[in-house]
Amino acid sequence: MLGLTDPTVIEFDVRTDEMLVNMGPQHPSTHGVLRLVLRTDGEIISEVTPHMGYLHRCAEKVGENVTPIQFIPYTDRMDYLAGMNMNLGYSLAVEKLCGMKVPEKADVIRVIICELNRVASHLVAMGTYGLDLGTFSPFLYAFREREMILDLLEEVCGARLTYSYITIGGVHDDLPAGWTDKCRKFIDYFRPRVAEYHTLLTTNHIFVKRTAGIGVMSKELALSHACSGPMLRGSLDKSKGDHAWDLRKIEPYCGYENYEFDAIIPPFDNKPDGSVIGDCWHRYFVRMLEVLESLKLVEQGLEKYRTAQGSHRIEPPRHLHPGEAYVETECPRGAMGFYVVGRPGKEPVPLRVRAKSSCFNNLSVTDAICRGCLIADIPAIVGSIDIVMGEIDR
Amino acid sequence: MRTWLRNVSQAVSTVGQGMYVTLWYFFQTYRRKTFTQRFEYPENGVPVAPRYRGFHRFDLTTCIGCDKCAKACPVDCIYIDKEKATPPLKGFKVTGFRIDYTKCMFCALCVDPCPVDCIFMGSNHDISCYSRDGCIVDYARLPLETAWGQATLNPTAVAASKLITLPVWEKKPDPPKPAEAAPAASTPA
Amino acid sequence: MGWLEGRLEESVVTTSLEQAINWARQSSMWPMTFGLACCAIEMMAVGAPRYDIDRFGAGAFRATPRQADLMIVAGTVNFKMASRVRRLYNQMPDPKFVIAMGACTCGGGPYYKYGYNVVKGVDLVVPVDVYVPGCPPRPEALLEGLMRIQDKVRGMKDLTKGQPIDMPIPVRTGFVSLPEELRTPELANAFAVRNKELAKPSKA
Amino acid sequence: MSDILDAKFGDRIKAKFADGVVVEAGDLVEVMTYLRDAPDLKFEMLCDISGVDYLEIDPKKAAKAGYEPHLEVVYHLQSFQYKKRFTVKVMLPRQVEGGGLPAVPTLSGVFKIADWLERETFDLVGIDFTGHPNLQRILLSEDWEGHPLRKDYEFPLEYHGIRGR
Repeated sequence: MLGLTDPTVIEFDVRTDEMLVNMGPQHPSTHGVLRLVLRTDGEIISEVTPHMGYLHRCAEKVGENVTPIQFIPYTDRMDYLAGMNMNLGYSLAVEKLCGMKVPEKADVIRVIICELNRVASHLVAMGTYGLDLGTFSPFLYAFREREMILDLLEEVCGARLTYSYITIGGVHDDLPAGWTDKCRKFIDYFRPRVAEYHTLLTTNHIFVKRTAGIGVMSKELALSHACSGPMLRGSLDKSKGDHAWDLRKIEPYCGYENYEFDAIIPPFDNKPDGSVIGDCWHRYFVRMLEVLESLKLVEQGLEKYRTAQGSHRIEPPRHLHPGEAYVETECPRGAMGFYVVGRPGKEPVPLRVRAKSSCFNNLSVTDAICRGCLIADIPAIVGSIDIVMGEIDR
Repeated sequence: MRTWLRNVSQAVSTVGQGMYVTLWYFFQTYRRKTFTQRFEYPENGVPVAPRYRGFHRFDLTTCIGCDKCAKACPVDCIYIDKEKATPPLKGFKVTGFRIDYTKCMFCALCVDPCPVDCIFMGSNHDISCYSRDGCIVDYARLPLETAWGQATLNPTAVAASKLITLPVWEKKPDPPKPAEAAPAASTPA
Repeated sequence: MGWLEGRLEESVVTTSLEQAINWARQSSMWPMTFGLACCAIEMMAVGAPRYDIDRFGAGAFRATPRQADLMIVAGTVNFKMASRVRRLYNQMPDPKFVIAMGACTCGGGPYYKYGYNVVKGVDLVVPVDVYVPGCPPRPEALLEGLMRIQDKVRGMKDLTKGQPIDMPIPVRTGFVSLPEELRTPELANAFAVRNKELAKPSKA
Repeated sequence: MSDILDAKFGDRIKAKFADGVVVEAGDLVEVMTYLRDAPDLKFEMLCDISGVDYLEIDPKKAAKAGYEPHLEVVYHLQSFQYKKRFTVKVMLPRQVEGGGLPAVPTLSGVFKIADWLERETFDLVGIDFTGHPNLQRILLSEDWEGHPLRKDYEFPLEYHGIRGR
């Protein structure tokens, strides 16, 4: 009746009525204020309609009215789990528009900070994903380590969540004295903890049962929906000749071409039974492996910081240049793009700021991959997309 | 049947694995005697970083009322009331310096452009209050040591400052200096 | 409090009973899981190991408003969400408390000027008991806001209605003395009456 | 890449700039389908659709603004295989005679993501995508008036009884 392919689902042949179930906007497992309208037939989903806009905060309108430096604090309220990466995206867009070249030291600091922030963001993704699927302790462990990263970031920029540290022309301040040692100490502490997370969550039988083979997304579907980040990477297959799709690799910015790291794409050797490429488990596992790659990047960045030349910041120009610039950066959730249009006259205020959200594209695939699954799988699928509503609605 | 048994044994073993991690931490912390919280907020102070961007500190005695911080603010949450100083003095007399914390987003953009370094981000972080009015702090009417951060900015001081009608500090004319013709009155130290 | 409410004059029995009830109430505030935006992450951090809101008896985050006493509005409320916030508030059982956490809920926050879609303060939608400014507030600031709520609960007079509210001396840090509108019993009474009127569901 | 397009479409390409072309609204679907399917282009990902409102509201600056008031729809494309980017622009008038919004043919049959991105552009900038299966507001509520990212948009004073300013 629905064209299901999963033989375990059609065991009952009781004819049921269609029903509309409203999930959200206040629902503990929708990661914010996402509202999903599910058209269900018994337990089986036949259509999912995401409704967003419950956190639409008019960031683009704000961007048209304030100068780029003043807009930086707004960008880290977009993706509030990875504020540094948002700052970086907007700064790079404005720098591209103005044709600025940032000193080497600023680039190195940017890489260190962004990768640390990526680790923190993935930890939240991991913890809350466990929370959605009914296990509480990974959340506690993930937040314990996340607090340490936040301590490091607070020491650098003075805020726990909304950093506004990376500005146009570099970073706001140099790293404080003794910070690099603390950071190294943290990495040494953190490495063994990742194995613990795998013990707690990744190899957990219940977790695997709820994620493996659920919400399978093919590569063609992902490309047509312009998915990016771990969402797309979880659907690629190295053995079929797909190249690693990571913007840090294919369009390096901030000197990422000088670092040694891998873009994570399947297949994995230790994948559990029943898991296929493109399912929730792969998306989750890509994230967990990216944490380790980020740690590698931070370590190399700390080495480079020791010898980096130049100052941490150069003065930005007074006016924006006319023209336009579109820059995409690899954020924890995917490719976040900023499109800045300068005014033709000598104006400090841009004509148009457009934030292309990665989660927005990733979320649009929900309807396609949720069809035919059970209601209980919806939190698993939505959690594996790892959405942040602030970025979707802006 | 065999799959069922395997599922059961797998579930038990993975739960055991998970419990092993928690148990290990239990014994670790038990040995180190770190059951008690290290960061007990109300009893102990909060260990904020030196660069922490909390509620502002403001020095009325050095402020010249140049409006630069208000212009740099992305959300226009700084309101400065000022009037021309009486003739022997130059510049402005700041009679009110209100920051509306229902709008402020602690971005520290107001700190950079200040020419006399009279505004800083402080280390205070809690002024929860019972009314919206308590979020609007007039630094010109706060006690000097509170505004400058020597005493904590607290709701009581904010509430008390609402009753005061005059700024707490006023610029005194410089004592006459016989040798110098033009006393530098615009920026007293 | 059912039939007992307002029947008795103030006497030793009812006031002690009242104190006991208030003590029980203040040490088991159950907040609602209601994360809207950035502040929700700090709210999660409050529940996480380091800050541990369980020390104050408020660690049981309920997913449904019908089991919650405390609504922590953590994050920007916009016009699309406002009716939902109102509905969730109406579904909570009395006595209910609201913490406006963060600048956006206190009064529009950074989106005050150009935010065409942002409610300029959640107190336009639901009555707010405690405002916690900050963008986002540190977890400690939220804990302090919770303590303010507990102070307020300690002064509640449910059984002996009509008696002036005596605001208790705060047991924790923060206030050195009471804010202006609660300083005298008359003022505090007027404040409480006004709040109760605000709490009634409006026609809209 | 612009040259490949030039060879195919000739003078139907209105203008060229670095990594991008300007086309007429009528040719858009054809150009985009070609960009997606041509074996040496393969722009399979439509990253973004953004509408830009070129209008100077300040009458003093309007004379020196350097552009005529118009709307632009900008399509950012990316090729998975060749790791390239490409931009396609469509120019539109701000006002259409007889009321209504300026219209562009929809791309939702070409790229699946276009469905949502076009809804968002319709919502915020006010561009009608003809042939779109479900052209509704996506971010703002359904009874919202006006399109906020137009430069001459006026902020609402109140919305359903809640003070707006």
